Amino acid sequence: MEGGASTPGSLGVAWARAWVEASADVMRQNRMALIDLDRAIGDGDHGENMDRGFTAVLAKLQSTETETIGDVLALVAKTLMSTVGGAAGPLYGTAYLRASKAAGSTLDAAGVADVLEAALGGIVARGKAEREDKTMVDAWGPASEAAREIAEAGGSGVEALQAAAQAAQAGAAATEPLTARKGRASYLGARSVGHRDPGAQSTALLLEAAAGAAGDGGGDE
Amino acid sequence: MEGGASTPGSLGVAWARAWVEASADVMRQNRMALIDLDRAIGDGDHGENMDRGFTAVLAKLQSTETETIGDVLALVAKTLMSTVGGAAGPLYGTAYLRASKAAGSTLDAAGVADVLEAALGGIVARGKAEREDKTMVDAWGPASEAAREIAEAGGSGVEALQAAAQAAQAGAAATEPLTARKGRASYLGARSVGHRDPGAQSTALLLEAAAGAAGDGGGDE
Amino acid sequence: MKKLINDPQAVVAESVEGFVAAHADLVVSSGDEEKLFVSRAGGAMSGKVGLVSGGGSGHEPLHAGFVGLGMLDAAVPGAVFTSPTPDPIVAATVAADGGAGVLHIVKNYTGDVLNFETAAELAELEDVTVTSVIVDDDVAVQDSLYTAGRRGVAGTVLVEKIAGAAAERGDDLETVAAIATRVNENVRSMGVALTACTVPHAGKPSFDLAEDEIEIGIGIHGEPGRERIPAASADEITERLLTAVADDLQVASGDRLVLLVNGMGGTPASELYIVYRQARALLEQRGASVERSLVGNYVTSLEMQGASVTVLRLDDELLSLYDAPVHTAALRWGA
Amino acid sequence: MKKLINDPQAVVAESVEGFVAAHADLVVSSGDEEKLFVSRAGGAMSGKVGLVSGGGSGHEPLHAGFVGLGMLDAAVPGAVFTSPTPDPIVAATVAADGGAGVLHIVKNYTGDVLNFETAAELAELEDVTVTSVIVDDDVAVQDSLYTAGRRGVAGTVLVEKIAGAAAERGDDLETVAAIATRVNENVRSMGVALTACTVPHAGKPSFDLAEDEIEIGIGIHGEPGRERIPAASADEITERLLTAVADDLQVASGDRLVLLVNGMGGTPASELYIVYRQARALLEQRGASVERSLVGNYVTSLEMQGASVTVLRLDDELLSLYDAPVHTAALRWGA
Ligand SMILES: Nc1ncnc2c1ncn2[C@@H]1O[C@H](COP(=O)(O)OP(=O)(O)O)[C@@H](O)[C@H]1O
Ligand SMILES: Nc1ncnc2c1ncn2[C@@H]1O[C@H](COP(=O)(O)OP(=O)(O)O)[C@@H](O)[C@H]1O
Ligand SMILES: [Mg+2]
Ligand SMILES: [Mg+2]
Ligand SMILES: [Mg+2]
Ligand SMILES: [Mg+2]
Repeated sequence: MEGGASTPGSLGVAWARAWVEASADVMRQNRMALIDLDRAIGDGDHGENMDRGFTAVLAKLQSTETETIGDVLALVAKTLMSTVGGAAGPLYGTAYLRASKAAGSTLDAAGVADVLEAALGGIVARGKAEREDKTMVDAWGPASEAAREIAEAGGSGVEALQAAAQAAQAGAAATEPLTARKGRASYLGARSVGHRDPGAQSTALLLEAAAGAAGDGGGDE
Repeated sequence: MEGGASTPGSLGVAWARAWVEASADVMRQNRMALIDLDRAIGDGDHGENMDRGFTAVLAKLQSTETETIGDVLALVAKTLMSTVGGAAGPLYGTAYLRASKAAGSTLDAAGVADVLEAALGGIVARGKAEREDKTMVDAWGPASEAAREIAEAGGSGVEALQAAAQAAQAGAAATEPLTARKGRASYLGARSVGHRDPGAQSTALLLEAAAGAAGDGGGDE
Repeated sequence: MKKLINDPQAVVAESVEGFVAAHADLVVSSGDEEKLFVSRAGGAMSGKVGLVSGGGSGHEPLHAGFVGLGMLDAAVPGAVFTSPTPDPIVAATVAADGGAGVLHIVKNYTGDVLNFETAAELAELEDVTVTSVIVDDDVAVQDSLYTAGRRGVAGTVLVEKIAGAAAERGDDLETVAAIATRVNENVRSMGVALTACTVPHAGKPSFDLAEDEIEIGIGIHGEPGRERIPAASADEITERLLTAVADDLQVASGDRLVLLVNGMGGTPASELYIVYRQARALLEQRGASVERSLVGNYVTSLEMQGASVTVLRLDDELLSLYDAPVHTAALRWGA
Repeated sequence: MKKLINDPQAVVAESVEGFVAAHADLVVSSGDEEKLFVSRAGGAMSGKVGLVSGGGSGHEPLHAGFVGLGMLDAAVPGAVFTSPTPDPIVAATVAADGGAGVLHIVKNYTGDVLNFETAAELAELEDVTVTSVIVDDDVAVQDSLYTAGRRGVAGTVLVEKIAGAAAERGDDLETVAAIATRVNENVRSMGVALTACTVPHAGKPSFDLAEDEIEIGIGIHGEPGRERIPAASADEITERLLTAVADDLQVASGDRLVLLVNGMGGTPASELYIVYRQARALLEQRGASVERSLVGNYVTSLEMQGASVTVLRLDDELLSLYDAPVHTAALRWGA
């Protein structure tokens, strides 16, 4: 394990790096699935955009030393911002940027909740979407709430991530019946009903990767 | 029966008019079939061109008095020339023009042969095609020969037409194995093999209409 | 999917390379794949307001085809149907600045707006004054709390042409921005698709349309439209588009107009003229007069078959700016 | 078949109506459906050789889009993909005659040749001197006893442009014809189709291509090509076309060229530029220099996806005539 001090049982910089690697993996694997979601109610590029972004992030990460979770997330933020484009680029870019600022050197459950809330705050600041507008906010919102609940119940950081991932997945699924009110899908009006929002889905996949990276021993125990 | 004197058993102006009516009919009915033949080895307009032409001929004919077979065929020639376009317009136009000049007031078998030979001569003069170049010449050629044989054997005008129609039909069918050397199909080279030439097919249909018009009492008996 | 491309990922770079080679008298490329933009040969003109636009690729000739005298100073092509990131926009903005500031002409899509917004902030850090005008001419989308607002579509060309003429005659940034805004306020568009298009990296059509269906109110990204209706005649479809456009713009008797019939990329010119014929007749029925016309592929969606109808209401100044010389790869007159 | 048309039989008439309405500053229509042609607004110019071309419709902007200053005086549109009959050609020829005679620019198809031939004879009866030049630039067809000869395809635009400039500067009929012939002798083309097109009256695609097949050596009438091959990359396809063209033209080091990459109607501009990029590179590899370029839809086959590559070898005079002012709906510079 390199860089950043860590306490056993906590989420430190190694986890953050593992998360990025898992993210790149999952974006590559879900590239076409995300394209298909976006074809249905958008312009069919979301999977391509995210894959391009995380491929670049991974390359950057491999040639960069990072001391803290914040370093890793800042690198993600900057790279997504300059490689993804579209709506997702600035939104995810801002999310990771705010998250990087909120992240301590290791994350307990409250730390996870803080990071997720910061990310959510960044997305809302840029995109002005509310819950149930059928956007990625519908995944980040429930995820950060679920993490906060674990923290309040005294759970661990890993548990917080797992709960967040589950909530994001449920949130993404729950976008299906919604009518889009933000982003490209809003042009479709009622015709957006019955389709899952691609950004909410990519969020769910990324948080699943976060939990997985912790469970796979990416967590610094 | 109107115009032009006629002897029983002969082909006169009434037959010529009936032929035109039958031609318009048969071109309408075979419009799509001729388009499909032309789609395969040409540009898919032959049926449209012939239908447009004979629709115009029919309209002209209905408002025009004609004294002789020559009058009728000259009207066909002029109208096809000015409404068909493409390769078929000038070729059929010249064919009917030469035919109109060759036609006496009534046609016996020799007269039929003269008319068909004149038509063929017009086509060859304009288009420079030889037999087996896979063009309408491959229908007009055998047709005029067949008519000449009937004449030489002492058959009637109607018999000459029937033989011509059959020979044209056989000639059209015989274009299928040929490699085109004139017209649009020649661009395909060997790929034109296996397809029937649309102009040969329309020729066969027109001569069948000629025989039919004679058989249907269009003949002035 | 059959396309005249090599690597789907290389489409934009290779196409821009061909474009600048073919039009070397007009444009240069930044050459930098990470910060790809096309700008006027000869560089920024001292004292002239710079005009920069951009957005996802796949809409050619928009935007690079409109770089040149009397129109854009730089264009930033993103990936196909994907807004460019801030970095190349910043680079283009700096390159286009002749000291009089830069106008960003941004089509109203979340991605374009956000990326240009960030780029503008970053460019200000490099001492370039930036003003942005958002183009949102598509009446197929209701501008309400329940949408991301109207999209920017073919009307963008008219904004770029007229604002470009204002910049070329020496107007200052505020004035050029005000004129661009005035064009945007007076222009409306709506489109129809007969077929979808296929984004190279997706490899599949952006939507599926039956042989007897068309999409009304499509955008320019192969996104489905608001409504799917049975195929209809050109006159019926045109009436539908034109009526929506003219009603929204409140075209009145005596109005002087530009009529732009835009092909989506795969539409024969003959069909565009059939649409034009009917659109013009309907405008004249309203007592308006069509003073200028454009018919052709200006803002496309790859190989999509379909068209859009755009109407711009003119005043004397807008007309004279429209008529001012322009010399770009895709629009040229008077120069 | 989905098209932006009304009645398939009315496509040409309605489209021409829209075209002349949109470009009333440049062209007028004869208005006569039986003798439909488009000619320069203002009529024949006294003392100038008149240029008339025409052919089946569906190739727009060819030919009507090239009527105007420095190019054609009149264009005769036949039905879709069907040569016009002699009557409108005669009428156009008479209208285009300014007393110095008329040049017929005829693409080498049996129908075009025969109908223009008859028209020329009839026009002579009306005291118009007519000379004809046959364009046959398509190297996909072998010019032999076993074919109707090479077809006239996109090279026609260059013949019309350069002969038009010669007529405009006052050359006499013989000289203009000689220049047109010189262009024809120095221009070669070859095309590829990724998809077929659908003639309105046929309602079905002109041929069927599988998802992984392309047609090499197509003409411009939706006719099948000489060869069907598996889909390939743009660079490979371009190399195939360019090599056939450049070999036939015997392009040599030091040659100065015009490179025209022509879209067949349904091809995105971005793809044409990818083809251009490779075609230009291959010509430069041969040591030739591309002096002028055209990339776009000039001679189309309705909505066909595909492209053709045309190379013209220049001499000083041809280059200066190419550069001379032209102002038509589809080609404009210097005026
Ligand atoms: N205003 C917004 N707020 C939050 N998320 C948004 C907003 N607009 C779009 N999104 C998200 O972005 C996703 C689309 O991203 P992407 O396809 O990469 O960009 P684009 O829409 O520009 O093609 C949507 O699925 C949605 O989740
Ligand atoms: N040189 C020629 N001589 C005789 N017939 C010809 C010649 N060229 C073409 N044809 C005939 O014309 C037919 C095609 O007519 P049509 O499709 O109407 O015209 P186009 O080829 O101009 O589209 C061919 O099937 C052939 O029979
Ligand atoms: Mg998208
Ligand atoms: Mg044909
Ligand atoms: Mg996008
Ligand atoms: Mg034809």
